[in-house]
Amino acid sequence: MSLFCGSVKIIDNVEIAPGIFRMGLECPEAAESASPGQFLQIRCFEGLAPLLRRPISIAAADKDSGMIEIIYRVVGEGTGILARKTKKDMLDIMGPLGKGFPVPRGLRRPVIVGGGIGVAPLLFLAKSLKENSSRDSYGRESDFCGLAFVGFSSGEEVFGMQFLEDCCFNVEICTDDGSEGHKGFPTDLLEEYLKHIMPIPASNRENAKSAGDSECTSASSAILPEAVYACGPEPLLKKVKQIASMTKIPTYISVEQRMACGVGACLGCAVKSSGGGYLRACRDGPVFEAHQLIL
Amino acid sequence: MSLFCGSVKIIDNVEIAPGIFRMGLECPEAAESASPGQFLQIRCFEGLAPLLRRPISIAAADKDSGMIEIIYRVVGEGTGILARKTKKDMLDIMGPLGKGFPVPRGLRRPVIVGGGIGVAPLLFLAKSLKENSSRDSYGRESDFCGLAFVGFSSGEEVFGMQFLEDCCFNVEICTDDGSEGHKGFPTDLLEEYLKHIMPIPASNRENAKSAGDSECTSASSAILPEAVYACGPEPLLKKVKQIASMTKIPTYISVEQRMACGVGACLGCAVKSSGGGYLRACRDGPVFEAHQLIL
Amino acid sequence: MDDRFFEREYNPYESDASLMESKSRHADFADISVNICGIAMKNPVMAASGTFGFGEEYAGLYDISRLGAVVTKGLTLERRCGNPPPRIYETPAGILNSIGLENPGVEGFIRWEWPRLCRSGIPVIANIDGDNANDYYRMARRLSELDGLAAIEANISCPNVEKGGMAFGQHPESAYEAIKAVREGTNLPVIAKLSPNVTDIRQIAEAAVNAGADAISLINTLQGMAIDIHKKKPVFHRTFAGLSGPAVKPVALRMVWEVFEAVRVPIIGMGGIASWQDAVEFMLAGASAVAVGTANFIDPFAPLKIISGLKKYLIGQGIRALNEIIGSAH
Amino acid sequence: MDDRFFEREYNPYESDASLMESKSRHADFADISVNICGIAMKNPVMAASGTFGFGEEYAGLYDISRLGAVVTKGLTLERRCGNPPPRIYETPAGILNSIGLENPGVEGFIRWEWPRLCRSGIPVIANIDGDNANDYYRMARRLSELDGLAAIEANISCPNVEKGGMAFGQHPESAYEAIKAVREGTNLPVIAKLSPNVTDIRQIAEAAVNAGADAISLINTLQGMAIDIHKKKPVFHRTFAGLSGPAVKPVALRMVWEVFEAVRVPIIGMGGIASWQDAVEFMLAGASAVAVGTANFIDPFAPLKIISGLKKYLIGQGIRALNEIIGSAH
Ligand SMILES: Cc1cc2nc3c(=O)[nH]c(=O)nc-3n(C[C@H](O)[C@H](O)[C@H](O)COP(=O)(O)OP(=O)(O)OC[C@H]3O[C@@H](n4cnc5c(N)ncnc54)[C@H](O)[C@@H]3O)c2cc1C
Ligand SMILES: Cc1cc2nc3c(=O)[nH]c(=O)nc-3n(C[C@H](O)[C@H](O)[C@H](O)COP(=O)(O)OP(=O)(O)OC[C@H]3O[C@@H](n4cnc5c(N)ncnc54)[C@H](O)[C@@H]3O)c2cc1C
Ligand SMILES: Cc1cc2nc3c(=O)[nH]c(=O)nc-3n(C[C@H](O)[C@H](O)[C@H](O)COP(=O)(O)O)c2cc1C
Ligand SMILES: Cc1cc2nc3c(=O)[nH]c(=O)nc-3n(C[C@H](O)[C@H](O)[C@H](O)COP(=O)(O)O)c2cc1C
Ligand code: FES
Ligand code: FES
Repeated sequence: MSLFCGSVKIIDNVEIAPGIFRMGLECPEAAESASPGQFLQIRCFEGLAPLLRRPISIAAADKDSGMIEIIYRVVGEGTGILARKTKKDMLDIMGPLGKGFPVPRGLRRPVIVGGGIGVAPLLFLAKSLKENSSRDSYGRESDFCGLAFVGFSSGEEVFGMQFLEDCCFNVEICTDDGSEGHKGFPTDLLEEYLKHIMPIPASNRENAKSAGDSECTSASSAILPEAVYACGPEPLLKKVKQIASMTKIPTYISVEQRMACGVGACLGCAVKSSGGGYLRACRDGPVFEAHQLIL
Repeated sequence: MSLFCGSVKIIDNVEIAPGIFRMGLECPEAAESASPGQFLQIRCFEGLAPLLRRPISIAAADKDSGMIEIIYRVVGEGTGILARKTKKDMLDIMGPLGKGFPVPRGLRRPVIVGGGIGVAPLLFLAKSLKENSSRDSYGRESDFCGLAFVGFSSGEEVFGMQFLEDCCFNVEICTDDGSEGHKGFPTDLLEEYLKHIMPIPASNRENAKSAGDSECTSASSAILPEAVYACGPEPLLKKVKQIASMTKIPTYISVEQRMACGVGACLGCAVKSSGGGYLRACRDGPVFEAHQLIL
Repeated sequence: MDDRFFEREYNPYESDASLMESKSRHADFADISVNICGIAMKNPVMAASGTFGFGEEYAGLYDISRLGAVVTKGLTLERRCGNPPPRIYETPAGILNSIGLENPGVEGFIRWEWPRLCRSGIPVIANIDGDNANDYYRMARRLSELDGLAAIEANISCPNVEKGGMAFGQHPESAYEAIKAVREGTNLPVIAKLSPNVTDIRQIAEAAVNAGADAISLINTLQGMAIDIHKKKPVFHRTFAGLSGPAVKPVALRMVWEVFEAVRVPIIGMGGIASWQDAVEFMLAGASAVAVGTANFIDPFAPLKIISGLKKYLIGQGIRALNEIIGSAH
Repeated sequence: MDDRFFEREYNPYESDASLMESKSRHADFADISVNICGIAMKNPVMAASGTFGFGEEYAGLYDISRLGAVVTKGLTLERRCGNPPPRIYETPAGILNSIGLENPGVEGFIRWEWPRLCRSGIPVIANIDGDNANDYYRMARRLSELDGLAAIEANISCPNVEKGGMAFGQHPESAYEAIKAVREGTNLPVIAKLSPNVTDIRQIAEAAVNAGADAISLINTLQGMAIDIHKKKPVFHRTFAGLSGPAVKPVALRMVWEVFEAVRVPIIGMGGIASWQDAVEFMLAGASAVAVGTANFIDPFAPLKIISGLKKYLIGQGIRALNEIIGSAH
């Protein structure tokens, strides 16, 4: 297992939206092996309180430059300390950890659903999906068209949209207060979209075919989503799981749980398995197939 | 009581010798009322570990600019965190606390004895002694000539000497390793000096008169020290106390003790009183007359 | 599924600030006064014994009559010098102390501290510690002569003295004996202050109530120690010392919870309380009032911040009186 | 007065680094191997039960055979799913956990974990927890069949289960009963793991030794709790949970000190150990070995740093063998 644990250099730490920061870290070891959906365990403070490391997803990793990126929201003591770090500081990180999102080759219409800070790991995912979308070099641009349904509390919290578009995702933004994009939840859009495009339930096949009003249809209305990926607050994941249960599309969700070790040793991060008992969010996940879990 | 407690701006935080920092703070309230020998209780970290405030002496205070200064040595977690603060940061301080050095008007030959970081509060003292040395404005320069015996581990740790000289102190430096000034301890010099200058014991009166080789004698060989002030490690204070017991010169020592509250409420900082029982370093001190304590 | 989930859930753990936002236009006032076994306090936040001297030391920073009550440093029959230094040692998120009940004795207190304290306009609770039951009785009787003393807190839990102290609080029988002695010595409200260094705190609380305690306060310090690895000797003269501060909060909270289920008298909760959130936890667990100890040393304004935080919390929750939340997490 | 005082005293508290500077030219080697009731360990640093899985999880970071020994997650007779989440809650310098003994059961352990573990080249200690004495007996017997198991640690202190667990460790009689059952089931060394949630730890240790324990390990977690002030309910399903980490160190150290004075068997000290200085404190208090638990989560290399720190400390002090310092602060 290529797991890194040690002190790395902070390259930058910038507030990209109110209370939301992006931090660049120099860590060739982690950059080399990281895959989307994996996370770091970050020691925010070298002292003994706050004590535990904080799990933060990897939002970008670049093998060539050896850089990784995280995007985090300041919610408490640990992230508060993180936000005050500057580029001359070092940071103690451990990672990459966990099982990330599967990124099969050749997907043409993956759908990502993100809520708030949950969008962070989806940026890394979007890039990987795009990069893996075609085995050959021709026809790629026109062929790949991901869909991204993302939600934020309000317009000022939106981040990463340009990046998603650069990765050839059609982006639909929702906000709770309607201050940008649709007023509502990204899961509403997902549901609506799937209802139109999907041949399931079988009796609805015709509806699916006539879904000419969906965003991507101009490019390739015949392509059905091959996978749905979601990360966000629990209610979002619940809804995605519920929607998934009505389709046959493989659906992957990334869950959060309070963690101690982050490596599977303490059994602290239990999530309820549909097979009975518990799975470990840190090692068996944080990404699971939606049907694996009871949310 | 004019006690300040709150967040103040850090003006600068500079390493003035290896592991020794000087920090400037903007705190008009404390600058207004501080007297030499008093200290601050500093919260080095806003979290819960390290938990207690750290007592640090006030090394300078300027009523006009509202600035105070501390000089501290990095020895552990708290001072380590302090050293990493920068001028944009705020610092939670409480002070001025404790009973400082008495600074009577009109002294002409005060003697200060400092060891290592213990020199810090003596800088403030030296300035005050100088400023109070004469009630009138004439004849002051030639009249006042303090003596400073200071010790450090090695030459590179020396700080504040120019400042002492600017305050009209004749400075004698000792180092443990002889890398600067005398090899030995400042208390040796104190002892030697007093032996020569002092009319005590009475049988030695003649010796005292002939002490023409002492540093200040060129200026005013007839002036006897009116007070001795000491701050430094416990063995230094012990020795000063022992020397003091052989003279009649009022001798003041500033002691250190582990503290919790810093205001006299917890009885945590007990120092043994020669009158029986204990005194509180934080409130009854940290400056005591040497004979008040059992060291 | 809650339709408005995003509003709450994008910030996955609802921030504590949101707890303090007024939910109703009418709840702009909350009554945080409490009456604990006859001690009328304008708010439930007291200064814990031994961390606030005799109320004078922090008076330079704020008007101490803003507190709900002040508990004195532990008093003994005769004055005591206390233990030799060091008396304080920092531990992770806590401190060890071995003060050893330095105090002017009951008579010294009455002569030197009480005249000022009784004019301070704040309920004063005298904390007493005896070597034996008779000490407790005599101190309680003598203190009852004071006009205006609010209550007596019988400390049967001091870990830093040769005799008495914690030993009383570690067994139901001796706890009963000590509290009984106090009860017989006074008509003032009697608060039994318990030691956490026991297998079953409920038994001790029950014994104290059976002996006539009108309220229970807990916890006193956990027994701990530290070793100086340079000298290869215990840091403290008396080897053991008392652990307090945020580090012990989870233990203190658990004991308040347990005692709330065991006895019917009011509980004064303490042990690591440093914020209004901590205070709310203790009240939900069953404390009718809280005492702030070690936190005074870290932030002298902590008690005031707790008072105003509690008030805002209640208003934010649309709760008009504090006692609606006491024990409500059970 | 020490003539060379300045050399030491200008830096008023001798730095810990100086403790590690070699004092003599000859002491460039120190033996830190220990043999605890027949468990030969190349160093005295073990991974504490429940914080190190079955030794596999940290193997991605370093060769775990560098540790003195590994203690398994607590095993029960039948496999268990453990408690519902949340299972972990951070507190000041500590954590509360309520895992609830999720484990594959003794048979699952033997089948799935043991084959790999027994080849790891490191002493493996099986930690067991029973609902009743018979459970302890049966598990001990079954585990004794394993070829190469180093010892059995009988956990009579788990606070997070319905039956058994901590209740056994809170009274001398039941502690005796549980340990006796283990003793009867095995010829392997038996380690009794004690709960700190007792009035007098010495009594429990004595009972365990009388029942045949070859060593004592302590402490397990302190019982604590937390309340969610948003939901106004306890954070944990089972209300109470176990407190571990640096916050509890002073209490753990005190108990090691007490038990060292009460019994003659070796002690495995744990509770908040995060640095080599902590480990030295425990050894000076009387621990022959130490276990690192919570600190693994904060710094996975903590056990390795402790091992090398201990070695340098001994060399710096001119001490050739670890057992010269064990208990030497008494
Ligand atoms: C696998 C995973 C990936 C994550 N990725 C990101 C990310 O990319 N960006 C981001 O901003 N946040 C992410 N989070 C959430 C992030 O871990 C928490 O916001 C953070 O731990 C809060 O720490 P704090 O000290 O600021 O807050 P506090 O509330 O002070 O933390 C107190 C304790 O609760 C735990 N905690 C608090 N919130 C969470 C949470 N949502 N999930 C798990 N534990 C929590 C903390 O780890 C800590 O132990 C992720 C969580 C997980 C489990
Ligand atoms: C009245 C007074 C004035 C002081 N003035 C200065 C000054 O001007 N400059 C300076 O560098 N130092 C000064 N000190 C010493 C300074 O307080 C300690 O060096 C500092 O507390 C160490 O904190 P730390 O966290 O870095 O070290 P750690 O060793 O990690 O501290 C651990 C604990 O021990 C206490 N402690 C450690 N050393 C001392 C000490 N020498 N005295 C009292 N408590 C201690 C700390 O406060 C803390 O509670 C003064 C001490 C006192 C009592
Ligand atoms: C320095 C100090 C002195 C104390 N002295 C007393 C005392 O005299 N009598 C008493 O009943 N409790 C005493 N205590 C215990 C506190 O009142 C309180 O019960 C304990 O510290 C837990 O609360 P905390 O964590 O908020 O400090 C003392 C605590 C400290 C830290
Ligand atoms: C997450 C977690 C799980 C634990 N599980 C067990 C267990 O199964 N059996 C046991 O005897 N002790 C268990 N413990 C207790 C530890 O082994 C140790 O005794 C305790 O945590 C104190 O040490 P520490 O402060 O170094 O963690 C567990 C502790 C933690 C934090
Ligand atoms: S956090 Fe320890 S097992 Fe997942
Ligand atoms: S530090 Fe509290 S009395 Fe001095």
